[in-house]
Amino acid sequence: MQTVFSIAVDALAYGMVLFVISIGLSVTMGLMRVVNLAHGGFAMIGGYIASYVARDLALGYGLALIAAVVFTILIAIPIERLLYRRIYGQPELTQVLMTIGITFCIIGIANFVMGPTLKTIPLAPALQGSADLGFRTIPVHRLFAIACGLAVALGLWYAIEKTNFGIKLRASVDNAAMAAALGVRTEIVYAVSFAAAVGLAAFGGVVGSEFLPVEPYYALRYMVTFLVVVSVGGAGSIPGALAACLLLGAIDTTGRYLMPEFGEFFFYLAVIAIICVFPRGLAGRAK
Amino acid sequence: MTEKTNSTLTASAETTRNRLRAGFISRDLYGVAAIVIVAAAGYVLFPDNLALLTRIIAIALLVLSLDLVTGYCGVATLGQAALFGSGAYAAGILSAHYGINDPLLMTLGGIIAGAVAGLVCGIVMLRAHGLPQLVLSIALVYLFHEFANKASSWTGGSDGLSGIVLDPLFGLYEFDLFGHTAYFFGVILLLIVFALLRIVVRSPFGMLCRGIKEDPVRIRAIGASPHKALIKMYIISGAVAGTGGALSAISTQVVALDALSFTQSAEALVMLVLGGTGSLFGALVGTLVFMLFEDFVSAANPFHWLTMVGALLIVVVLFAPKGIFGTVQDLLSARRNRTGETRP
Amino acid sequence: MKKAAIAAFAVMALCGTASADVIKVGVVGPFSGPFALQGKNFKAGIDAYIALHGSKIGDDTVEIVYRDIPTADPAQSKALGQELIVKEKVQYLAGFYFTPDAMAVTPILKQGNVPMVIMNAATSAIMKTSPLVVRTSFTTWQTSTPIAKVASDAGVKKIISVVSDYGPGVDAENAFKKAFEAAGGQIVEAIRMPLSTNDFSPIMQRIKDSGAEGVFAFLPSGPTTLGFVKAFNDNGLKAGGTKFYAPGDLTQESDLPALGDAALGIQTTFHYAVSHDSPENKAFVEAATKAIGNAAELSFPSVGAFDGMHVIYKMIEATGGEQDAQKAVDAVKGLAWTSPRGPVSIDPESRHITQNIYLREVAKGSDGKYFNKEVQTFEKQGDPGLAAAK
Amino acid sequence: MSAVFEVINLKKAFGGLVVTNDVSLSMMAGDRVALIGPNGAGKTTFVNLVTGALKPSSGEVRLRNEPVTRIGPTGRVQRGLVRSFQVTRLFQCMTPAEHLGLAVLQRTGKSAQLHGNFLTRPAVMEEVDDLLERLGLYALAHRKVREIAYGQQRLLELAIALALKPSVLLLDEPAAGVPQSDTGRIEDALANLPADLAVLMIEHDMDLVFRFAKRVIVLATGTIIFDGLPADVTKDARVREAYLGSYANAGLNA
Repeated sequence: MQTVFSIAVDALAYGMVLFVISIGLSVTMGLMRVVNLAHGGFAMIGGYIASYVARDLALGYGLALIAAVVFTILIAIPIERLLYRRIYGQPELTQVLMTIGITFCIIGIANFVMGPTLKTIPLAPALQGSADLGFRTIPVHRLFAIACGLAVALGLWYAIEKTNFGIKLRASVDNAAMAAALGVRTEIVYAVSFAAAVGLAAFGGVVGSEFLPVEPYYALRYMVTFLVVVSVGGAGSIPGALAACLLLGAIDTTGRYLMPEFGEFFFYLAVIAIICVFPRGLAGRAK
Repeated sequence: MTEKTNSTLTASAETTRNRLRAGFISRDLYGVAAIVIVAAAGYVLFPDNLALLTRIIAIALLVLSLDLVTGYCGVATLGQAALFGSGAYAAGILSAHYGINDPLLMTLGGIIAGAVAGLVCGIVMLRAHGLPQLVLSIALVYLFHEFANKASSWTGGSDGLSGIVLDPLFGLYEFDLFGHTAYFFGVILLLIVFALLRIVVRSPFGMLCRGIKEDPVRIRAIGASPHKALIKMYIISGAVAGTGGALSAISTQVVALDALSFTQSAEALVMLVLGGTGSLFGALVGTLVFMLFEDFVSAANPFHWLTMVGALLIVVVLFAPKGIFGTVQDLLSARRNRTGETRP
Repeated sequence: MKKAAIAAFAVMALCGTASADVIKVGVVGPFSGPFALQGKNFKAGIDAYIALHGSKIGDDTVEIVYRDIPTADPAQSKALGQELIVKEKVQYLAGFYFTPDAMAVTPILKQGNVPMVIMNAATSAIMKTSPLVVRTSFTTWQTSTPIAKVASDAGVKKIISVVSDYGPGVDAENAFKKAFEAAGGQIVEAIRMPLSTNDFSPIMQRIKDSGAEGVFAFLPSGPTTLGFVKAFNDNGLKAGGTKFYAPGDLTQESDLPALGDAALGIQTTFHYAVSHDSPENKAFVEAATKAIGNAAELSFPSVGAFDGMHVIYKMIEATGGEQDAQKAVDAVKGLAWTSPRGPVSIDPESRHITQNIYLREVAKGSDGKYFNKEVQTFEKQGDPGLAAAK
Repeated sequence: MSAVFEVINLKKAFGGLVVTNDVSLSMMAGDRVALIGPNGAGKTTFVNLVTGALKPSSGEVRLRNEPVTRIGPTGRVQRGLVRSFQVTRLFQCMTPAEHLGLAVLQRTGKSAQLHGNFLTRPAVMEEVDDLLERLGLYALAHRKVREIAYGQQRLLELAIALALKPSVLLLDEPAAGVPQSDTGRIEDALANLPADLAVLMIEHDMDLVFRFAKRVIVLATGTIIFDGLPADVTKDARVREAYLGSYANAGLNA
């Protein structure tokens, strides 16, 4: 029984980390209809910035987190203006080509500037060490990751469903021409959503760096994982993404506990099974 | 509409039709000629680099097979290497475990294995559409990859399948260090596949598939089943990819897990989109440009070439959004239309 | 007719270099992609050797031609090997980080009359595929066997083996199991986990549940080792007194800054530690650091490359710059020298390097930097894997 | 003479919401029937049930006395039940000739052939040309569909349906979205439909209904409330009741 609880806690923590990193991608893919394969690249940039601020400048974890989000967005703004704006509404394959190109460039530049070694982000003292849950101990940073996941989920849900901006965003997505006619400046809506998605990527990159260490190849290494969770959840749906992350996190963690040598099989068979049952993703809406 | 303009229009429809009919054979011949010329040029210009050229041919077959499902049927997949790798492993296992060293039999084995893998992948892939479908393809290629990794007594696992021995082609031509035999074998395979695919894509079945890509609902409304047609196309695609895999196994005499990898699949998709989807020439052009460019920049700067490749992809999207071949074709037809209009 | 043309062409190609002043060495390695760091170390080792010994051997000048192969990709490797031999007319092939990449090229060595010096690829069986292969790195069997003795000497009886599910991982598991059971220990469980594992908590739970006193682990150097070691500590295994044994891939020097305190005290066996105390190593580290630019990036493939260059220089000396692969290989059989890693020799039978394997412990230096501290030496270790592979 | 097309007690409920309630109708060869009804009457659901896109909760659909309720949409097309779409569904990158060629090949069971091209098959081309000429599309035969006018696309939609040689044709607002200037050509085409074809037209435009139909069926809230001559439809109390309010005075009093 204790083992079951223990696995459940691990699954929850892993699922939440996946959620924090992937949710930005869900926003770009579901709401902006851009297959942004460079999402991992932005998460990685966030990780590098945080590592530089926290480790090399020794300014602390909190500041590193903020700096990562802010500077990643600053880096992303010209990229959005020059490149992404050209592929909104283009066929998916064109978007794939462009964003893979961007990913390659990000990797190449990161490798050149930061070198090929692993970079760590020193945790704040409060996040180090372990907490006692009664039946087991758990690293505090995992609890932090779970909390971050919940906060992001609630925040996004609120922003999309309850705020003025959310209404404009949903209108622009459903019918850009109509939204524009109603006076919504879709360009700005898109730019802001993109910035938010990139900021979330950077945030996730930093929070998740204990699981997914920052190195130049990060951008491609985890691309598939992000893409899988977002699609299984149903792109654009916050609850869907959350459900997918928790479900896949649980399957992955349990599979790796019970039969580690077939871990990969479990995971991808589960993905196939879920998609066969829910061909539009867990929370996919009929088009 | 006056009688006169009507009849001119009718006449122009007539000429278009004749041009189209005549175009089939001549375009086929142009295509075959183009492949022969490029192949010969490659042989003359890079006689020391035939291994690379053979590799390009094997990958070109993979990209062609991808074009069949993605370009012609609109099924986006990041798992095409599953079919390619199945062909490669089948050909390799025939030689390494069963002592069947005849390159033609090995190729046949690759074709069959590729077609079977195509059937399996097709059945699974068609359960969803769009993004979830893309993810299904990723899951599939990982499953194939894991399976090959697990079955290491057959596949050599991550160390790769070695011990592939080759009989001379037709009992006459040894596979040599310089890769002449492998190269010629590859060129001939490519020509055969290309010619067959030209026939397939303009056949009624090819037209049906293009229809499915544009609107499956409409296809159902004329009483055809998109599902059946797509499965069939997947099998054909698998056979083509399997041919490429077998060629790769034969020319390198090693098969490793990368033949079944997501990376290989993604690269193939990049090459296809780079060249232009929905056209066999696009697939060939994309492969050639990407592989040569990669070879060139990675030899020029083995340490930082990835950035250059990334830049190439971005530039292509910005300036040739329909892919290299697609955009060139558009430019040419636009010019033809202009000159056509100025004619009296 | 065609065959004759090919033959004539081949003769031309091969004779072309016989009296040349420039001797080309083709180096194939991962210079970009996820393993770029290891490729960089290849280059650093080679540059260091040339910096210390010059690029001239007699009248001949050595020139290195690099070719990139980011991940294991034998088809690409074969194409590059062929290109290097036929087009670049290299007299020596070297490098090769991954086993399948090396295996893809060995069949063409004889025809190309080119020896291959493997600077990393660590599967025992490669040596059997061609008599023209010499290896200056290590095998996973070679580095994983002594740690079993360390464990049993420490009185540990029950061990759980946890390895990544791919060739070298399986090799490590087998090597350790064989040696540990021979020493009277027991492997209570052997887990193979997928290479792509990101979260190791469930694995740690398995270790806890197995009741083993110690863990033997093998993961490819790089990001996953970080997650594994952190999970080991975070899940209270280290605090609970579970012993941690591994071959040195797990604590390669370039990963240590990232591992940090988490790695302190981990015992590994390996053929080389950057901290090895000898004048040869001091000179090497100095030159290699200069070549790589950042001291923190220096790791074990550099020494394999450095010694690989030594072997190639000896081959060139022995053949006087003439292209004769068999003669070159024969010349280095039994060759013994003092490498930065200690005394080494090329075993005439297997053509694999015989070397000392060191037991090391991760420690923190007075300058705050982490390093592998050598604590015990297993002298003159050959490759036990070759016998086992039969 | 027996019915070519019959719907018997067809019912469809989504949860508790009944959208098609016990609908029965039958048609003979050569019938020209219009199905009308206010918005939300369940016309679209009815079409989907008949074509097989939706499964009915109960009831039966018969084609030439053969029950097809368990047969999928493509099987029903193959058995002679063909529909057109309210908004054209055409292949934008293909030509009218290709559309018709594909339809003819599909009907004759040759659409899966892996060789040859329809342009070089005289039997197919004869039929294609005939259809193109009948609908006045010959001059556009080799233009891409995205380059031709919407009115012509509607004609092509009709031509495709005819190429399938149906025995029952379901026309879903054949003139919808067509500019006034082009409706004449569509009406001509409708008037020239084969005499033995049973046509069920779903339409809003009452002028067109009166000119085309010999019989009118009115559907309201999923139930047939009228089935009779066009002349009688405006006099029917239930029809007036169903339309007034939602449809106001438009069209009916014209």
